[in-house]
Amino acid sequence: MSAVMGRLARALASRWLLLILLVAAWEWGTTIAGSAFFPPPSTIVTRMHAMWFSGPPERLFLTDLAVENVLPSLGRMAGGLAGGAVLGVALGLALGLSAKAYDYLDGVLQFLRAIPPPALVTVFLVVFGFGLRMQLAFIVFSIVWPVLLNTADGARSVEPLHLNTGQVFRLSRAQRISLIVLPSALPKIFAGLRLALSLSLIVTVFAELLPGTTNGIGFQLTVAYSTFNLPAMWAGILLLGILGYVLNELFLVAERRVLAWHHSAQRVEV
Amino acid sequence: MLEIENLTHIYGGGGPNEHHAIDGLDLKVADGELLCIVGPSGCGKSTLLRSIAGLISPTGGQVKVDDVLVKQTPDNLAVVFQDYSRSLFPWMSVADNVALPLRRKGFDRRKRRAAAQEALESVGLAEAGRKYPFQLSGGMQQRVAIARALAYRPTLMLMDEPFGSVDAQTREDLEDLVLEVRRLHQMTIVLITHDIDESVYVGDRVVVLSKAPAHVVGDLNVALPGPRDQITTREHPDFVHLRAEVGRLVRGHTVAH
Amino acid sequence: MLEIENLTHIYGGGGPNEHHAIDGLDLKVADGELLCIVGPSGCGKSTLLRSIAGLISPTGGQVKVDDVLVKQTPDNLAVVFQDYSRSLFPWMSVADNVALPLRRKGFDRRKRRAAAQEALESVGLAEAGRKYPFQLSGGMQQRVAIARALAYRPTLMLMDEPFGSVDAQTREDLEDLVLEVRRLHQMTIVLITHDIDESVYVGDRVVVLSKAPAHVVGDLNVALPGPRDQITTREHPDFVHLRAEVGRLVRGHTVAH
Amino acid sequence: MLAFAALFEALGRAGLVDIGFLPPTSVILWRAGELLVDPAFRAHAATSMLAWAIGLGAAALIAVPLGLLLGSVRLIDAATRAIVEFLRPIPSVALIPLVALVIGTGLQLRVTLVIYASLWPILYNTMYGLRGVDPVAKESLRSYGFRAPAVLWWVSLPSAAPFIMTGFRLATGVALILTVSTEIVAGRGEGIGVFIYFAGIAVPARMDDIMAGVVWVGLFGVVVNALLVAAERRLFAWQHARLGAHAGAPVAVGAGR
Amino acid sequence: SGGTDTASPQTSAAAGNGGLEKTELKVAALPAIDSAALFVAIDQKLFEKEGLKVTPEVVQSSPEAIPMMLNGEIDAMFGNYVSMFQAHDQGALKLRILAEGSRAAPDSLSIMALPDSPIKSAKDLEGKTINVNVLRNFQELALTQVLKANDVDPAKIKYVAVTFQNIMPAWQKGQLDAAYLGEPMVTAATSSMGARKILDPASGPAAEFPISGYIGTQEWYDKHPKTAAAFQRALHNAAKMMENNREVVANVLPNFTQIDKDTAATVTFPYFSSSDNPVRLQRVADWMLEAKWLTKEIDVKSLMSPTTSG
Ligand SMILES: Nc1ncnc2c1ncn2[C@@H]1O[C@H](COP(=O)(O)OP(=O)(O)OP(=O)(O)O)[C@@H](O)[C@H]1O
Ligand SMILES: Nc1ncnc2c1ncn2[C@@H]1O[C@H](COP(=O)(O)OP(=O)(O)OP(=O)(O)O)[C@@H](O)[C@H]1O
Ligand SMILES: [Mg+2]
Ligand SMILES: [Mg+2]
Repeated sequence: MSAVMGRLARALASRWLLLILLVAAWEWGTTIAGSAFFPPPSTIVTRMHAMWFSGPPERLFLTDLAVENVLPSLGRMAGGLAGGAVLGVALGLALGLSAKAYDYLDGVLQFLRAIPPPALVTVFLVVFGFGLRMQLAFIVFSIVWPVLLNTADGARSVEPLHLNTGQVFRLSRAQRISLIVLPSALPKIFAGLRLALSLSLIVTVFAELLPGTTNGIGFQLTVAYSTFNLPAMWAGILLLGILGYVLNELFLVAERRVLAWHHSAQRVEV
Repeated sequence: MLEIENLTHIYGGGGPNEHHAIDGLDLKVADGELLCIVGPSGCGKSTLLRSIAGLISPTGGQVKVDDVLVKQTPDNLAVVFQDYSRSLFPWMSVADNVALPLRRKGFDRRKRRAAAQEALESVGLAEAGRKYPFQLSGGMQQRVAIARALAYRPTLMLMDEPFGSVDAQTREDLEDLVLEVRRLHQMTIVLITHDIDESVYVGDRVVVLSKAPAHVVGDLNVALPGPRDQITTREHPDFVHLRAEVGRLVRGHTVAH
Repeated sequence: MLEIENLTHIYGGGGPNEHHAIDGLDLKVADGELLCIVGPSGCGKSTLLRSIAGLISPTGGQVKVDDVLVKQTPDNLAVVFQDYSRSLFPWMSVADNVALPLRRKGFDRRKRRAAAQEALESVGLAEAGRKYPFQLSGGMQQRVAIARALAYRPTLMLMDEPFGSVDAQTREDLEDLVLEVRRLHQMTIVLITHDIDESVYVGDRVVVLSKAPAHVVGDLNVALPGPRDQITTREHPDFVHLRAEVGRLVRGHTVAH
Repeated sequence: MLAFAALFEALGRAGLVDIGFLPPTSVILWRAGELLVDPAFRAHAATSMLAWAIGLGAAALIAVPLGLLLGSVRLIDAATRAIVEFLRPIPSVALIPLVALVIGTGLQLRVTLVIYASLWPILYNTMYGLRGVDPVAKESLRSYGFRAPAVLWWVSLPSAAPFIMTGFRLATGVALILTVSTEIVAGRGEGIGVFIYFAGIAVPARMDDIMAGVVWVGLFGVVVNALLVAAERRLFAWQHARLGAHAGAPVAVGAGR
Repeated sequence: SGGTDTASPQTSAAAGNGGLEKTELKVAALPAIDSAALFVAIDQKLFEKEGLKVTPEVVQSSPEAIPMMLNGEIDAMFGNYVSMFQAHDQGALKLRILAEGSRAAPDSLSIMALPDSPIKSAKDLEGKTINVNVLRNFQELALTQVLKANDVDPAKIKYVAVTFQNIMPAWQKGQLDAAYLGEPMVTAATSSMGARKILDPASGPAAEFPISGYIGTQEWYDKHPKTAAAFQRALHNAAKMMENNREVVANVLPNFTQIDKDTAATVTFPYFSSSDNPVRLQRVADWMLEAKWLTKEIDVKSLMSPTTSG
């Protein structure tokens, strides 16, 4: 029993202590400063609760506002993330493995990668129109890069002897890619996906600033700021932070399972 | 039939580290033959093997397998690499590593598993199938690499110092295993080794290479009475004689320090 | 003085692949002694070596070097890893690889270079300094790893099958080199090998380990007249006797298939 | 690249998209050419590049050491993960007013946001790069008595460097996007983003200006990437040579360009 | 509106800086016609006559300027009342209106439909999608009043926020049923697309409704009362100059907007206020309260300064 308590206490200490201290400092600092732009965390949390989490228990305490805004945002994010991940891995593999694909695509991709999406809003609008399609395109376009570059890096740096082995045993190209290249590149792909994960939240917010949006966390955030409802704006920021944290923890669980071989072979403790 | 004609390999041609590894090497290996190659460290044995496997393209000369010029890896070929630990896939269990090449053969899952397990048993690793390569000792990893090649049942098997990391007893067992497998499945085997006794014990023929750039300096037929066995064969006077002969050839061509 | 008391190592304790590698192993190595360890593949020799080097912490028992409990790597220790190719740094030239540990000794650049070059020459790689590890053959890489350990001039040197990938002639040269270095610089050496002749030829003492979980099943003093040399020592009747003795011990404890 | 441009041109000309809103490539390129000699635009570009360079440089200086710390000290990673993961998904647009209030709206605003956003790819690639380091390589150095920071410096960092560089290449794009986007949303004075913003509020919107600005941003990205790839090839020649060493494997191409 | 300080501009200038607390001001302005008075006052040296040197800072939206004003980067800003009242209401800003700026003139704002659109009258707007620059701002506020006056239910309008440059493409692609335009887009849409005007949001109850003004903080005002007065005078004088003289306005527009001379000659200008009037401004605050955009009443008069210009 006491051992369990001790473990719990240590976990709490190592993982949350710093956070708790920082939040305390934040509360203290903002209360002293008294600036409307920096409401204390207690105010923000109260506002968050009122806005999103004071709903009926049978709906997991979600309010109408939460259902109308948070869920669509998460949906967009998930859709964009999935699209970006698939596209990124596919293009990354092509670029990392094939000189031809590299010659044809690399220039264009490097060009596109540097382009600030806000400058292309009109182009997106003209090509995709208002609404979900544009938003998804926008998210995919923004988050595909970390996945793509890291996948290409991973695909390029597969241990040569592994490739040799695949070649000697005459594995087909598809087998070599799915059984050798992809698993070797997976640790790097995961680094890209982890970047893409929080980026997809950010870009979802951006996408919800796009013309014609009528709901979403980003939408609420903008309205809150343009009407100077600063606690509501902070509530949005905080919600994003919490979502980001939670999604990342889920991601790590998945990563730990998928990359178990890597972590143990590298003698990495996670 | 494996034919190597006037094979030449130069690494990093033109660069500051240009290295002339093989120089006009000629060699023929008949079907079903077990050829042992010995030669000083760094002379070009592995390079020769990679050329046969079509992993590198020779800078001169040619390699033919069954009268077909080797450009890509020929069919039904297996290699046990010298750097065995790097040739295993860390993300697969040992059994999966062994079973992987069998996909090429169109085996279904169950058949692949059974073949892998059988091969693992034959190298003394019956229990290791579910482990991952990093959980095995060096010698065990080497045996996994051997099992992978054996399970594949190639017609041409290339082995690069395949028994270097196992103890004396296991080594003898593996030597006998290779002889047995060769007899049962009629494969051609090219085996690189540094152990002169081993070369004479398992080989039908022993080829001695010179120091770099490698060329053939000795080609001995091992006409020992079969079936061979670890005790009587090694005591056979021809064995003792051949072994001394190979030893002389190797020593005569090692870099002197 | 190296003292190992009741050493036990269990890998992946509690997990599905739990493996009991070493079981209550006791061993003492005197200063300046050259101890050879032989034992079946996968018995726990490398595990023992890693424990001595402080790279893994034993699950039971203890290792002491000069009466100090090994928790971190002891000072003035060098290891030649079994997996030599992975222990070289691919981004450094061969000479830099050999010179790197010498930074610990506070050598300046020039001195490091000279020491590295000297060590490379001693293993027959005088010309290889400016190459990168991947440009060398397996045996050459192994010799680089040996050169790195030799250049460091440790007081305790741990070698895990250090001569497994080199040809017979080079192997003998390296054996003599190790004996010579030991004599000149008074180091304690623990050498793992699968070559029974080698263990008797270079060792002051040969320890035979059982199959896993490893414990000591034989501890033989090699009282051969010094200085040893490849021809006369190997012909010495004690040598032949000892070698048979070790062989018997090893074979008696190998997994039977 | 050319095909891409042509496709764009065709789209416009074929009337698939309205020329008023999306001018054809030729018009955009012509306008881009004009801008090149326009001193006002060059001033805009210079301002943006300054913010980009400062932000990116600072991000790298912060992220690499931080990544090394978080990637190697588990406790710190665990203690800070909640905070780091909390901060990452906060969009820079939401921060603009807050940062503006605290540190002002000039160059410092752009630089701060650029640092904030381009930090992450470098940080994460550093952390994940460290995990991919060969443990045998690390142990080699540890066995010579090098402590954690030295191992980090001599082994982990060089080994992870290529992947960190990929993170840096990612960051260059992120930084560029952030610079221009911040200028578009909240820029004053000079900057390509400001130029694009003002082109957007003209009636009718100057799409040719917007797209020409975008073309320059994109080309700048291409040039920076090309320079970095060239730098990579020099810095990590060891890796390219090693990976390219066995080229000829049809799958292994595309490396090192 | 009696002024305490009736000295003529010449006199204050002659007296050095006339006891001004501060003579160099930075003022945030928007790249829109509404800001014109500030630029006319600069162009016509009206600030100079008051002993002031005013540097404009063109920003992209007024909310963006508030942090700048709070951290002292600028002294005053040009902003729309709806945003400013909200900021004041939420405590983000202790507001002081230094001078009134622009009011909507007939035809300077317009709800428009494309020629082939089925929308013919105000009533047809029900259930339709209309753009605004920013949600919950003056555009909605004014239109709501006008719709009510036209017997249309304002709750049945769907507003979407569309940034300036995307209005035309979105409209033409049919994603907007009707467009809410301001100048110079009204003129452009009429001439180039043949768009029809459905409704003038600045008519009836919302005729001449105030859009934007020059804003400072209360704190700044308390420290610089004389400067504030001089600043107001110059702006009012500029507005007077602009009343019957399009030319002075057209001259400055290219300096800070993307409107060229030719367009400038044809667009409809808003009204520029040459005096401050708390009554009409109070209307804005009251409408906002009615729409629940404010949490409490705002007494606009208490935020304004007396008009000191002649
Ligand atoms: N990381 C690990 N996890 C689990 N088991 C391991 C691990 N490392 C080694 N083992 C197991 O421990 C046993 C001893 O391994 P070790 O490497 O010490 O053997 P060894 O005596 O050096 O053998 P060899 O002569 O083949 O190198 C082996 O059975 C191996 O499977
Ligand atoms: N990628 C490479 N680039 C340059 N030189 C190389 C490369 N690979 C091998 N070499 C050189 O070619 C020569 C032959 O190498 P190889 O690996 O064929 O030797 P080996 O006979 O197998 O030696 P060992 O018995 O030590 O394994 C060596 O001297 C080596 O330095
Ligand atoms: Mg070799
Ligand atoms: Mg071992």
